[in-house]
Amino acid sequence: MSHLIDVQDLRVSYHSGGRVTEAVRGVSFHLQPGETLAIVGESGSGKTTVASALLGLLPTTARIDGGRLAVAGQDISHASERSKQRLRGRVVGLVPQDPMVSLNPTLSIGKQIGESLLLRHGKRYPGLDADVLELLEQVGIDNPALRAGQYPHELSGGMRQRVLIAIALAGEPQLIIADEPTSALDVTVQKRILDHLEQLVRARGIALVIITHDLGVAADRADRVLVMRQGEVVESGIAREVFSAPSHAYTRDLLAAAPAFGATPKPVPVETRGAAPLLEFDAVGKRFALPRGQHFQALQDLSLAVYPGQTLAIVGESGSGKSTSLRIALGLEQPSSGRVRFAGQEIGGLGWKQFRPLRQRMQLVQQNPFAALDPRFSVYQSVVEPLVSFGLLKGRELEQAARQLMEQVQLPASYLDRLPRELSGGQRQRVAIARALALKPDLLLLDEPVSALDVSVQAQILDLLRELQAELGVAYVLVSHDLAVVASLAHQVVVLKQGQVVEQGEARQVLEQPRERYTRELLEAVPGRRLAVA
Amino acid sequence: MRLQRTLASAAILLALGLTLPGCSPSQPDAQAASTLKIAFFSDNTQLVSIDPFQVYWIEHRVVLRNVVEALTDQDPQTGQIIPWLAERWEISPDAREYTFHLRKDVTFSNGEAFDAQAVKTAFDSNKAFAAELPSTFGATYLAGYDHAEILDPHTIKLVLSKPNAGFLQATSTTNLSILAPESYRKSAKERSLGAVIGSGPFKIEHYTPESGLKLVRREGYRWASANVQNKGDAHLSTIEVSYVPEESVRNGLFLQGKVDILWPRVPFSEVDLQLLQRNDATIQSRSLPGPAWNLYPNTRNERILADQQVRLAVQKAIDRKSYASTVYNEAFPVVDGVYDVTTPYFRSQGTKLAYDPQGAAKLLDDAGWTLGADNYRYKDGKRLSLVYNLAGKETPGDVLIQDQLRKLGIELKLKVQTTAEWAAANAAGNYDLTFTYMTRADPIILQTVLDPRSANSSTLATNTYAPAVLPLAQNLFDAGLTATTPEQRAQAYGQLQDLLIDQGSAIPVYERVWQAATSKRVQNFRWSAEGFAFLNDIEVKP
Amino acid sequence: MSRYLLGRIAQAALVLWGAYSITYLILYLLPGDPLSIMLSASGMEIDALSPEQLAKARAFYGLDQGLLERYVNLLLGVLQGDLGQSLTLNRPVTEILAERLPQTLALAGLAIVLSLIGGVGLAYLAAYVRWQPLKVFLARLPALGFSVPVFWMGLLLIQVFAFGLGWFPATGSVGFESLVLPAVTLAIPSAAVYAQVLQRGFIDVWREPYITTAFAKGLSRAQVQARHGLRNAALPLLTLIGLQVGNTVSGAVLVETIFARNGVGRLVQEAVLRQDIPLVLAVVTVSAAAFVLVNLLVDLLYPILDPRITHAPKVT
Amino acid sequence: MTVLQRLIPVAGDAAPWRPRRRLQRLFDQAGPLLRRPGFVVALILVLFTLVAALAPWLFTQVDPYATQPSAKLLPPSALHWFGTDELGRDLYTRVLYGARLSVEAALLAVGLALLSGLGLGIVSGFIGGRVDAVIMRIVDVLLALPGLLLALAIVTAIGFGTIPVAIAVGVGIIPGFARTTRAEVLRIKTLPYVEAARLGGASWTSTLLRHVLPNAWGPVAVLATLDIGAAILATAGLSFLGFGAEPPAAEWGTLIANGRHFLITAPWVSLLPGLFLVLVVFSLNHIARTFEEIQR
Repeated sequence: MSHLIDVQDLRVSYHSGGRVTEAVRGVSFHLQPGETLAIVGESGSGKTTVASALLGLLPTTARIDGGRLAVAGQDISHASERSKQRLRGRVVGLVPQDPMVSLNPTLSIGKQIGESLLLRHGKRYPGLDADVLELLEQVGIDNPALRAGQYPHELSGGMRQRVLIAIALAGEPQLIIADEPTSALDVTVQKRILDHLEQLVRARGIALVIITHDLGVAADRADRVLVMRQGEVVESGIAREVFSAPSHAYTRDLLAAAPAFGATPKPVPVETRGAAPLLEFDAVGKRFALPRGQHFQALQDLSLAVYPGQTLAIVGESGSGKSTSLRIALGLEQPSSGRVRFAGQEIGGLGWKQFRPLRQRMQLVQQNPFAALDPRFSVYQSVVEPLVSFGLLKGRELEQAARQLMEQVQLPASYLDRLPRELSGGQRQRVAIARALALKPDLLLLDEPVSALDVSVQAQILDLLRELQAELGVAYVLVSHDLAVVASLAHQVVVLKQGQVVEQGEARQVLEQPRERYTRELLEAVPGRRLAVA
Repeated sequence: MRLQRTLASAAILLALGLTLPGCSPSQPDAQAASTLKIAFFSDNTQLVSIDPFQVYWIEHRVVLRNVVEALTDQDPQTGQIIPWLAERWEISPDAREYTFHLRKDVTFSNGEAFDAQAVKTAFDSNKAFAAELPSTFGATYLAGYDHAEILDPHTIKLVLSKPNAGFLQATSTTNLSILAPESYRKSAKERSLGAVIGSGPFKIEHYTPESGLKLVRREGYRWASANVQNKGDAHLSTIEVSYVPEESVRNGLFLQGKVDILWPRVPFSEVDLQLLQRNDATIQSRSLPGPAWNLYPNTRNERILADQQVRLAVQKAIDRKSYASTVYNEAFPVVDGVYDVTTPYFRSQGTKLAYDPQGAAKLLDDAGWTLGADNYRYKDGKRLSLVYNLAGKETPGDVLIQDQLRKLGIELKLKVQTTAEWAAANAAGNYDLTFTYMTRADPIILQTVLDPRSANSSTLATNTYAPAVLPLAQNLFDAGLTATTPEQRAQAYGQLQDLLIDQGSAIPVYERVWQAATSKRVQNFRWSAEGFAFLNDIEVKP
Repeated sequence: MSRYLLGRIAQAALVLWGAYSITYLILYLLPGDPLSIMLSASGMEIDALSPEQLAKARAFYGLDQGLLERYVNLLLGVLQGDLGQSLTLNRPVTEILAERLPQTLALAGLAIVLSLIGGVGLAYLAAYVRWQPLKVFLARLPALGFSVPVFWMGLLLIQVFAFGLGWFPATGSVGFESLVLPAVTLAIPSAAVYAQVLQRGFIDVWREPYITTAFAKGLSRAQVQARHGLRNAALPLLTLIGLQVGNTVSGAVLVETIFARNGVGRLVQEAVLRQDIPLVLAVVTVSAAAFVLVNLLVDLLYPILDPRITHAPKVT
Repeated sequence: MTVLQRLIPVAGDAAPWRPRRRLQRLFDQAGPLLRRPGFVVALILVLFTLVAALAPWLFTQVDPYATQPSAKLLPPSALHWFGTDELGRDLYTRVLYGARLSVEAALLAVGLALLSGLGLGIVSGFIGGRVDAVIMRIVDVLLALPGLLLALAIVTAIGFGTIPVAIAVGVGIIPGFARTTRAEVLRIKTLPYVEAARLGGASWTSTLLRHVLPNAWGPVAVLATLDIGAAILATAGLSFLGFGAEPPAAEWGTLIANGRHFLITAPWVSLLPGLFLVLVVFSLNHIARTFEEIQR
């Protein structure tokens, strides 16, 4: 048997509280040594369950109901813990999803890598220290001798992910499972790390299974892809073939929804000539005081203007100052320098009370729809809250307004009665948008509005936002790290890097003919480019 | 190397195994045989002191009885005063001058001689201390003492400024014991913590408050009083006293044989008694001289108990027989008077203390207290409710009385207080019923409780009597105090006891019997007149 | 670092002073005149004395000062290391404490050690065991541990281990053996708290992704638990140990009464009843100082156990 | 095509929307709980105790205070389920009547601590800054004072009896509530939905009342449930030291404490009330932990 992995008709279900959920329903695939396979799917597709099963690390509530799951020729579907343990590390390695929480915070990273080496080479392995340094160097960490003694919290996310790769490599496995390996990282970092991982794996002839929701990642990196949906494989094959000629409707839908592939809808152009800007930043800067008289310059010299009915996007990676600028616009932070005007009115030094009337015209849609709604409030309570706070409507009128808002965000009125936990992520974001629209604002500030959502849901929300703009003539300030999202919504783009403006201008011009190197880097880092370009 | 070590340890074990049986029967047992272990209940935490003059805590007086000695002793059977450190004495006809002829062979444990000067030092030091702290307990024994005259090295005359018929008995108590002059050179605080040097058969080795104390035998002791059978050195070499507040732990220690004498303040309950007897313990009992455990009413300020009929109804409503058998045991004596039976001049009150619910109900009905719907009695819309102040946690006995009174429609409110609050309430008269007791083998002790002129709490003493009765009682106290013949004393105290019961001014509840359980090892446990033990008579068998 | 330390010590001193003052205030509000207690202690009551005699007695006990005057004097004394004179025991408080404190320290010390061993051991076992009935049983055991009144547990232990089996002495203050039962009694509630918190810690840590990372390395369950689970799960425990100091003192009051041990706990209980203000103040100050000190130590120890926490500004 | 025209037709949308009742929501939440046998048993015991505390005469016809010397220290039997005490009173009845005082004291203590702790925690967490620093130092001081000593001092200061004991115990558990509330307020204060409410024009007060408090309530309620058990134990400890209810009424601690003298000769006098107390406290713990597990 030359298959490194051979999965036949695998069925896994979760049992908790008397309920049974079938997570994987008859999945079959195989993997050759040295091959790269991408398992693609949205949340709930069962892709993570498959990865856990391959590692023999299914949670105690999971049960393998049937099928065969062979790793390196050994069926581990009903194997003992001991035999599964022997496979882990030395046959199958793992690069986990979120590097921020996947390293033990109380052990130095050198020790954590060393642990894998000791498992591989035995307790008295003499080359331990040298190997740790070598691995750190190989995964691209500067100054390995210093880093080995540091703790995870002293490292950036990208570096932590590299350490995790080093840990996986230390066991010299035949297969590495990378579970959404870079979704928590900035795009440029994401690209560099994936490139690095790919190169390391290739050089050692290690097979790679990438678990991802991102079609772009799959398209760029995999030899073969497996598209999963609700526990079943809908399509599989050579990556290039699947993406160029998807046979299943779901794959087609996914491709259509993914902004990186082809037909991204473009924003409706808006005539702004002669109009007065709604929101205006004039050389705005923000300094935060640090202990011991030090300062941190979060934002420097930002000037921008948002016109009614238009979308301005602020793009940047973490630490770029894009959130700070949003908070300044909302009056949650005071600018250290420069002026901020809303509808001609200076809002820089306004107190909470003075700002309050303006809030009717300016609302925020937050990043994480899962935390943006009070878990105890019904949808109705959440949606009408601003109306109640401002005392605008009462009784039946309030109820009618709620129905209308639900219509606007395309949710059935019966959902008004639901609690947030009874809604999906996309539905929650619609509720959050409805709440923001309740006061009929002129300007909506969108803070990464779709980053927490699945690809197909992202597309729907973006559609909704575009339609609302056309319908209501509301202006948007969109803050995002995702250039594809920006491209589908923005008229104007500001690119920020470490608090400084890198590039600024018409969206078409900035995204299609970037003048600055950083902007180009950002664009290239968007997954799926390789395939799209090719 | 390793083997060597193993061999070595095996050898040590072997050696231990061989030597242990060889030495154990002789040495440790001989040591144990002359050590007596006593477990009392808790130490006095209010007044930390074993200075004989200050001590009222009877557990301390038990110990002191065997460390320090007095001029005279008292016969436990007859109550007669008999010679001890004084061979004989004369009392002047006006009972103001007491001339004591001292033994000449007595020394204190520090080597100092016992002589007239030592006695004078003792009495004068005590007088000085009483002047400084008039509240101290010994002051009542010393009442009336003016000065001492040394007639010769072994004859001393103690002169009183006013009559004190109890003075001779006072000279037999631990409180007026004669300490070595060295003790009086030390401060009262030092004496309180153990600097007590006496002429007794034992010496205090150390005293740790709330933990325990240790006595060791004094060699060359030759001057025991007639009460003691053993005229020479004590049989025991060591006595270890520990204070164990938890009853079940104390009992357990005794049952396990870790303690030879189990000596709690409160008599044994029936179940404990049976348990102890099943385990071959001997129960030693003696009524403590002094007032019985009485309740004292507050008859003033138009309180409910101002009505003599109500007081007498309470007197009849208490089932003393049932109290004795329920709270303690079937064999427990039923209280029969104001004093416990061991007090000289005790007079039985016979049927006056009998349980008579019908009589009580009739008295209450006649007094206008009628039963209400809730089975309590009411008069003019006011409930027959009596406040009974307790110093510390209630006992089962208190609750039993509460229920007995409830059956007659009298509500008894048990008010648990700290000793401080209790004392304050007594002084302020904020009570209907309260209690107090003192131990001394002379009826004069009642003056420290019920004679407003010399009582610890004059308010309590005054409140006990209806206004008209107070002078009568004081006359009787005076008659008892100034009496020069036993007959006069008997008459005065007899009348006083009758008066207190007939007036309902003292409501006896139970006889204050002191019980100790002694293990099979302990031989010849005997009580002194005041309810203490002659520890130099005790022997322990292996 | 030193600046942090100074601030932290100042804060500790402030807390100590607060504890002292609150206690003084409460004690001063106690009903009844301390004099009448002391007089009644020696068999005499206050109404039996003439005013001159009263004044004399008041001066004898040093009670002729006002509320504030006495407070200031006591506080000044404390600052000079003099805790004053016990009103009823006739001795300097420092002397009494020197005599009683070792007893309680030994008891509390052993109890803390036992409770840690017991609590951590139980939680560790509960986290390791996978047979569900046993796991559930072990998980519920701590709740039982602090559902039982301390004094009752003490009496039961005495009945079983002292009187029934005869393994340990029931009372006494001599030797290590007499320390075992009281320390176990005192340790049980704390151990239960530790076990429960640690169990919760294990449950939380067990869900952490780094545990998956550790498993994926090929470590066995026991290795994962020992190397990656325990330390992270035990971090909340450290704070708790500091907080348990107060409970241990409270427990000592009961335990020392039951086991007839001569420690500070019993001393202070009786001192409260006697209104021996200097003595109570001293004991409260000492136990508050212990509390503050232990918590200070915990704070300083934290960075060693958890590298994420640092009191020094980061040097980058 | 306007947004309005693009309405997704959903079955049942035509039916007028009516808000679900709170009660119904409660039932929806309680459903899974009632399937746990341990929880149900614990709940029944606690409810039984509560009812007994309100109306003990429902479960027993005997007078709890009537002494009967002839029937003293009888072992448990069909007539006397828990046996009788040293004065012949029925212990089962006394335990039920004792529930009244114990539960009252515990609820009072926890209520007091809850109110003041909640107040302190909210003020501290919400206002922050100096106020926070001062309040937290006060809480530290309360923490530094050993609970039982504090309670002893308070009880001697304000007198014996159920209510003073409850106050004393309550003061001792204030710090826990203050700290928990503060931590929760601080956590929830920064959550996006609170920010959203503020940006939606809500005042701090209404944000506090509508968002922060209801969401902070969970852990505090768990703590309260746990502390009812702790308060019962603390009261028992004080009764053991002699600071209990006014006799002849006896709360559980007094029953256990009084019965301890008969541990060798009549163990049930102490053991059965003790067992009952342990079971109630254990049940409260179990309920609290179950709630906690659901909240996660």
